Amino acid sequence: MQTVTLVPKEQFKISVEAETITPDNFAGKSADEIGAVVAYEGNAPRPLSELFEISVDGSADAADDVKIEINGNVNRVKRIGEAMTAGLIMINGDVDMRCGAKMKGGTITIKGNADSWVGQEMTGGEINVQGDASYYVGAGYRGEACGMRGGKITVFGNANDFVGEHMCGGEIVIKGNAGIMPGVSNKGGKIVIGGDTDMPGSEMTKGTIIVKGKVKDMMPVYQKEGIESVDGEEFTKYVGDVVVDGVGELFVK
Amino acid sequence: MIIKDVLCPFCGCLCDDLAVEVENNKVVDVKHACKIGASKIMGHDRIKAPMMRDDKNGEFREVSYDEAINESAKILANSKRPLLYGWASGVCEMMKKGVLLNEEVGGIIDNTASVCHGPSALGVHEKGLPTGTLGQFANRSDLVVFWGCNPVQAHPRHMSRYSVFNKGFFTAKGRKSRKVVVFDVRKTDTAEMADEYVQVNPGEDYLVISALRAVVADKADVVPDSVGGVPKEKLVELGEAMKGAKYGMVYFGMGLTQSRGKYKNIDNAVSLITELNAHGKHSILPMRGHYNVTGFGQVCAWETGFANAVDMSRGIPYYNPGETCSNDLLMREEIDAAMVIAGDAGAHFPAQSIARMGKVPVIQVDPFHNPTTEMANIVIPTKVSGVELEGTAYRMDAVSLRMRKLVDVDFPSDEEVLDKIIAKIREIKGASS
Amino acid sequence: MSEMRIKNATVYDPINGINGDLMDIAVKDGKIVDSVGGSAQTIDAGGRLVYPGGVDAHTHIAGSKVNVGRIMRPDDSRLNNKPRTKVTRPRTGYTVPNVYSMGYGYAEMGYTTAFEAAVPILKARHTHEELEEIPILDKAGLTLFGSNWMVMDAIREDDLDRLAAYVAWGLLASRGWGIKIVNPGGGEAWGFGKNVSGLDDPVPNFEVTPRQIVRQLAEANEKLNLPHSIHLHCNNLGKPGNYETTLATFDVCKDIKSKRDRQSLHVTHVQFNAWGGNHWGDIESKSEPIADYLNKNDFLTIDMGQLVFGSATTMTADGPVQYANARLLKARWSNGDVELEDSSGVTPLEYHPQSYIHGIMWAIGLELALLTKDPWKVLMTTDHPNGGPYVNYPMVMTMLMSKKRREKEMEKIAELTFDRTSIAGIDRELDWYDIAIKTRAAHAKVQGIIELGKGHLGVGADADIAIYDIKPDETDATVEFDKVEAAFRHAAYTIKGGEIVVKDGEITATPKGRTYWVKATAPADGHERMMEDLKMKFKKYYSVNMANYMVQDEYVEHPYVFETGYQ
Amino acid sequence: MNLNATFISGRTVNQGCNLENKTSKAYFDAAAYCEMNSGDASSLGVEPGNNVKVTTDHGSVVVPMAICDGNPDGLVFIPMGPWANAVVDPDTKGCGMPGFKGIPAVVEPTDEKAPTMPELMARLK
Repeated sequence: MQTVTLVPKEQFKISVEAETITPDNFAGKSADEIGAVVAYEGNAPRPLSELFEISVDGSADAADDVKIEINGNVNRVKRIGEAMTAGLIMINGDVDMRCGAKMKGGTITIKGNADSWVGQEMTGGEINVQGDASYYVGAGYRGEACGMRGGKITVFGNANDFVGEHMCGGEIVIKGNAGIMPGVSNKGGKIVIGGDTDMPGSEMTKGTIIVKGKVKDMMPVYQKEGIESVDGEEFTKYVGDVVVDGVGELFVK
Repeated sequence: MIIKDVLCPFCGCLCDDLAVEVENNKVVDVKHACKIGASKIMGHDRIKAPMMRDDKNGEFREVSYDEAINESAKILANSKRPLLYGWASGVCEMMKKGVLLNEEVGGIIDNTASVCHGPSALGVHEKGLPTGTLGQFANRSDLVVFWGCNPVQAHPRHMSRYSVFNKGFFTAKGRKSRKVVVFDVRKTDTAEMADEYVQVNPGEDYLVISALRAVVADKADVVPDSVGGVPKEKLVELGEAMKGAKYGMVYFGMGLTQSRGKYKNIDNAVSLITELNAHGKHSILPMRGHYNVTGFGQVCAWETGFANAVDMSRGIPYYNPGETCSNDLLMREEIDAAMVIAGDAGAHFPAQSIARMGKVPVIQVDPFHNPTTEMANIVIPTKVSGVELEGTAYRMDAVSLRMRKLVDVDFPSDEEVLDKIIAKIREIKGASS
Repeated sequence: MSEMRIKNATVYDPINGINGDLMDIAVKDGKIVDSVGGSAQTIDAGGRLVYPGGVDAHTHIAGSKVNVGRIMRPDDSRLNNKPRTKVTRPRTGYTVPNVYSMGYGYAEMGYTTAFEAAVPILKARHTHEELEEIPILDKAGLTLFGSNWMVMDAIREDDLDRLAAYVAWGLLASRGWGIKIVNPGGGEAWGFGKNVSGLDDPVPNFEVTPRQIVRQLAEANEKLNLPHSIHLHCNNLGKPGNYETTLATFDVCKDIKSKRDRQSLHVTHVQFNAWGGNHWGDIESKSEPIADYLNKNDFLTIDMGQLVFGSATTMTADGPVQYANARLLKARWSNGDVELEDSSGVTPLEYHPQSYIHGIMWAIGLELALLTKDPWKVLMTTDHPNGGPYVNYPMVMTMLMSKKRREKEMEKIAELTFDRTSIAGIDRELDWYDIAIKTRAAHAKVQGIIELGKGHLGVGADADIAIYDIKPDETDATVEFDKVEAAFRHAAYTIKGGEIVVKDGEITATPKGRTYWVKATAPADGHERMMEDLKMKFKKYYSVNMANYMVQDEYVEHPYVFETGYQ
Repeated sequence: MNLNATFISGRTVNQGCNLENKTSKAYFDAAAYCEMNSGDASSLGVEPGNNVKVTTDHGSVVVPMAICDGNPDGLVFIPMGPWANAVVDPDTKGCGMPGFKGIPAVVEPTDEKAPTMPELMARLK
C-alpha cells in the first residue's frame, strides 16, 4: 500500500489543472518523483512540489494499491483523478471541476463540495461527494452522445442543474435536491433523487429516474402508467419522453 | 458626396442599403437606416487619446500609443490567466489577430455571445441548426414566429427587410402573405403587430416547446390542460398551424437564451423545427445582436475549432461554457488581467462580475468612453469599424459582407493595435526565454 | 535564386510517362528545371519513392458548411489536437479540422493542392476567407449552379448565351474555378421541403428538369471553354436503386464535346450513387454497370467517395438527403438554404463495419476504382469528410494496392456485405504508377491544371514534390501495406513551390498557397440579357444589394487568374 | 407596500441608440428605468418618473418607474445596462450565461436618488 499525501501550500486562486493527480500516475513514485509531476496554474507549468507538500508512505506496484489523500481545499484544482483506473483518492475538502472525468475504476471520496462536471464521461469506479455537487454531475462533454456510461456517483448533499445529462449507463444518487432537468437526453442508467427537482427526464429515451421529493414542473410529454412500488416505496410511474418515442421510466411521488 | 450601398455597423441585420452623405470627411446624413443605425453612423463623442492610470479610482493621464501598447503587452505577457473579451464590434480581420494574441498569451478569448447567443451555440452542439439565409425566408415564409425576441426594439428593420412586411417571390403580398405569431412573457411592440400573441410564463418556454413537439408528433393526448400558462387547445391549434405551414420560420432571442433552461430552450426549439420539416419546410434563426457577433463565432471556429470561450492556457484550444466563459471566470475570481476590446463588459455583465474585474488590471481598446472605461487602467482608442474602417462582417444568418469606410481618421485600427501588442509580447517573452 | 536538387529519386510522374525511373530532379525558383548548379541544396532521396505533390480534386475544406460542422461538433474539435509549435498554429479536429490542421494534414501526406467542391456564390466570401487561412496548399473552389434561379430561368427560356454569361459572372462573383452541380434542381425543391425524384422530374415553380440543367450547364461549360468540365453530384444520392439515375445522367452528356484534352463530365463521389435495391433492406452494389459504362466510354471521369469506417461529418449542398440521413440516424442536423442559389445540410455520423449498409458502401468505392480498367477515369477521394476524413487517404491507397489489406478490413465487416458486393472476388492490385495517377496526375488532368504546372514534374511545372520514406523496388506493397501506409501518412519531404514544408512528417514551413479562379468572357448579348435579369433579381429577391455581393479582391490575396472564354 | 415581481432585462431602441454614448444623459434616460403595468404601479402608489427600488438576491438599484401595459401583473423590466446589472443573477448555471431574466424581485417606492452610470461603476471598484 502506497499512501500519497498532498497538502496544498496555499489557497489557489487561478485554477490549477492537475489531471496528473491519479493513482495510476503516482504508483511506485517517490515523493520527489511525484513532486516533479507537472500541473498547470493557468498557463504556467508548475511542478506539484511547488503547489503541494508531498509525502509518501509505503510503496505500490500498481494503481489499485495507491491511496492519494489530499488534505485541504482544492476547490481551484481541476481534473483530479481524470481517467484513473484503480486506487483511491480521498479529498478532505472541496474540489474543482471535472473531478474524476473519464474515470474507469477506483474510488474518489470528496469530503466537501464538488464543482461542476464531477464524474464527466466516467465509465467505471465510484465517486462519493459528501457535500454538494454543482452542475452536470455525471454528464458529457459538449456535443458528445454519452455522458456517464458506468460506475456510480453518490452526492450526499444537493446537486445543481443537468444531473446525468446524456447519461448512457451507471448510477447517480443525489440524496438532497437536484436542479432542473436531471437526466435530460439520457439513454440509460439510473438516477435517484432523494429531494426535489424540476423537469426531470426530458428527451429520455431509456433509463430510470426516481424522484422521492417534489417535482414542481413535470414535463408535459410523459404517459402516466399508474402506481408502482420501488424498493418498498410507492410512486406514480410515467413513461417517456413520448416525443422521442422514449421508453424511459420516471417515478414520481 | 453620397456613398451608396453602405453597410450598417449596428445590429445583426447588417442592412447593406444605406446611403450616407459625407461632406469634408464628416458624415452629415444617413438615409434608409433605422434610428439606431443612423445614430451609430452619425457618431458620438469619443476618446481622444490613449490614457492610463495606476489606480482605478484615480484620474487618467493621456499617454502615447506606444506607451499604452507597451504597458498592455507587459500586463498580458506576465499574466497567468488573462481574459480577452469583446470582439463583436470589430471586423473579422481584427478577430483573427485576437485569436493569435490569445495563443501568444495563453489566455481565454471570449466574445459578447457569452451574454447573448452563447447558449444558442450550446443548443447547436446538441441538435444542429436548420436554417438558411434571410432572403430565403423573405421569399418563402408564410408563418413567422418570433420567440422571446422583439425586433421592433432590437432589430428595427428586420421585419420590413426580411421577415414580415417585405415582398418576395412566393410572398408577393408582403405582410398579407404571412401569419405572424409572437411568444413572449410580455406583450411587446412586436407582439402588438402580430396576428397572434402567446403569453408564456417566465421561465416556462421549455415546457411549452416540449408540448408543441408532442402535438406535432400526434401525441397531444399526454399534454396536460395548460402548459407554461398556455391552454392545451391553444397549443394544439398552434402546433397544427405550424404543421400546415409551407415555410415556417422561427426567430428567437434572449427570451430563450437568458431564461430558465437557457441553451436547453434552443436545443428543444431546434428539435421542434427538425420534426416540423417532416411536414413542410421550417427554419430557425437566432436574432444576433452586434453587427459582427456572428463573425467572431465564424472566425474563432475556423481558427480554433470552437466558436467562442476558447482557453489556450495549455497550448491547445479548450472550450467549455460554464468553465471558460467570461462570467464563469470572473465569478470564480480566477483571472489576473483582462483586455476588453470592441465590446463593453462594464455595461453588460452582472455587477458582481464587474466588481471582480475591478480587482485586476484592465486594458480597454474601444473608440468610446463607457462603463468599461470606468474600470480600466489603460484605454486605447481605435477606429470605428464600418464607418472609419473597412473589413468583413457576418450578418445574423452567417452571410459575410464587406463593410465600407466612410471617412478617414487618424486613429489606429483595432488590428493595428493588436499587431503591435503581439509584437511587443513576443519581444518580452523572447527576452525572458 | 533558390536552387534545389533531389538526387536518386525513384520517380513516378504519369503525366510525363515516367514510371519508376531513378533520376534527379532540379528545382529553381519554385519550378522544375532541367538542371541546377553545383551549389544547389541537395536532398538525397536514396532511391525512395518520389511523386508530384498530391492533388485533391474534390474535398470540403473551407466555407460555411465546414464551419457549421465545426460549430456543431465540439466533440470533433477535441480530437487530434496538437499544441502550437514555433512553426505551426494549434491544431484541432478530425472530420472538421481547423484551417491550420487542414493545410498541415494535407501537406504531411505529400499533398499540395486541393479543390473545395461546393461554393455557393452568396457565401463565397466566407469560403475564400478560410481558403486564405489554410496554409501551404494551392486551392480553388467549384461554384454551385445546379439549383440557381438565374440558371433555371435562362434554361427555361432556352437562352444558352445568357446562361453562359451567368456562369462567367458567377465564377467571377465567387472567384470560382468551375461549375458544380449538386442534385440538379433538388436544392430549389428543398426550399419548400421537397426534392426532385430524377432527371425528368420538373423543378417546382421553375418548370425545368434536372436533365435540362445538366445538359445546358455542360453546354455552357464548353461554350466558355472552361478548364474543368461540369462537376456533378447526381440526383437521388444516398437512395437505394439510384444507380439507374446515375447511368441515365451519364448519357445526358455523352455527346458533349470539349475543345480541351479532358472529360466533358465529371461525376463525383459515385460510391454514394451506385446503389441497387429498392430500400435499405435489399441495398446492393451496382458498381459493375457503372464501371462497365466507364470502360466503354471516354467522355467522363468519376471519383470514388470512398467510405472509411469511423466518424464522419457529412456535408453537402444536397439538402434533402441530409435531412433524410439525420432523421434515419437521429443525428444532429444543420440545414443551410441559400436564397436563389442552393441548399445544404450537415450531419455527423459514424460508419460501422458491422452495418452491412456501410459495408456495402465501403465495398462500392473500391469496386469502382478496381473494376474500371483505366486508372485515369476514377480518382481516389473520400469526399472528405463525407465518406471519411482525408487523413485516411494513405489507408485507402493501400487498399487499392493490396488484396491482403482489403481482406484484413473485410474481417471486421458484416457478412451480408459480401453477398451484395463483388469486392471479395476482385484480385486487382494497383501499382505505384497507378497510385500516382489516382492521387495526383488524374486529379490535375480532370481539373484542367496540368498546363498550370500541377500534378506532374515536367520542366516548368511547380516544384511540388513528395518524397516518401519507401523504396518501391524493395517494397512489396501487396504485403507490406502497413509500411506503405505509414510512409504515405508522413512524407519524408513535402516540397511546395520549391520550399521544404514537411520534413520527416513534421511541418517545417507554412507558406501561403495560391487560389486559382477562372475569368471567362461570355457572349456579349447574352451578357446584356443576363445583367438585366440579374439586376431585377437583386432588386426583388436577394437580401443583399448587388454592389455588395461579389467577392472583392481583398479576399483572394494570392490569386492565380485563369483566363478563358467564348470564342 | 411592496410588489413581489419577476424581473427581466432586454434591449430597446433608445438603449441601442446610445450604446456608444453611455456617459450621456440620453443613455441614463434610455437605460435607467423600471417598467411595470399600470395596475402594479398604482398598487405601489407610484407615478411615472417616481423612483422605485428594485431588489433581488443579487443586489438592488434605484431607478425611475415607467408604465408598460404590455407587462403582465408582476413582471418588471429594466433595459439591459448597468442599472439592470445591479440586480441580475451572476450565476452562469454551468453554461456561461448569467441570469438576465426571470429573477424574483421586490419593488418598492423610494425617495432615494437613481445613481448615474459612473456612480454605479464606482461602487464596483
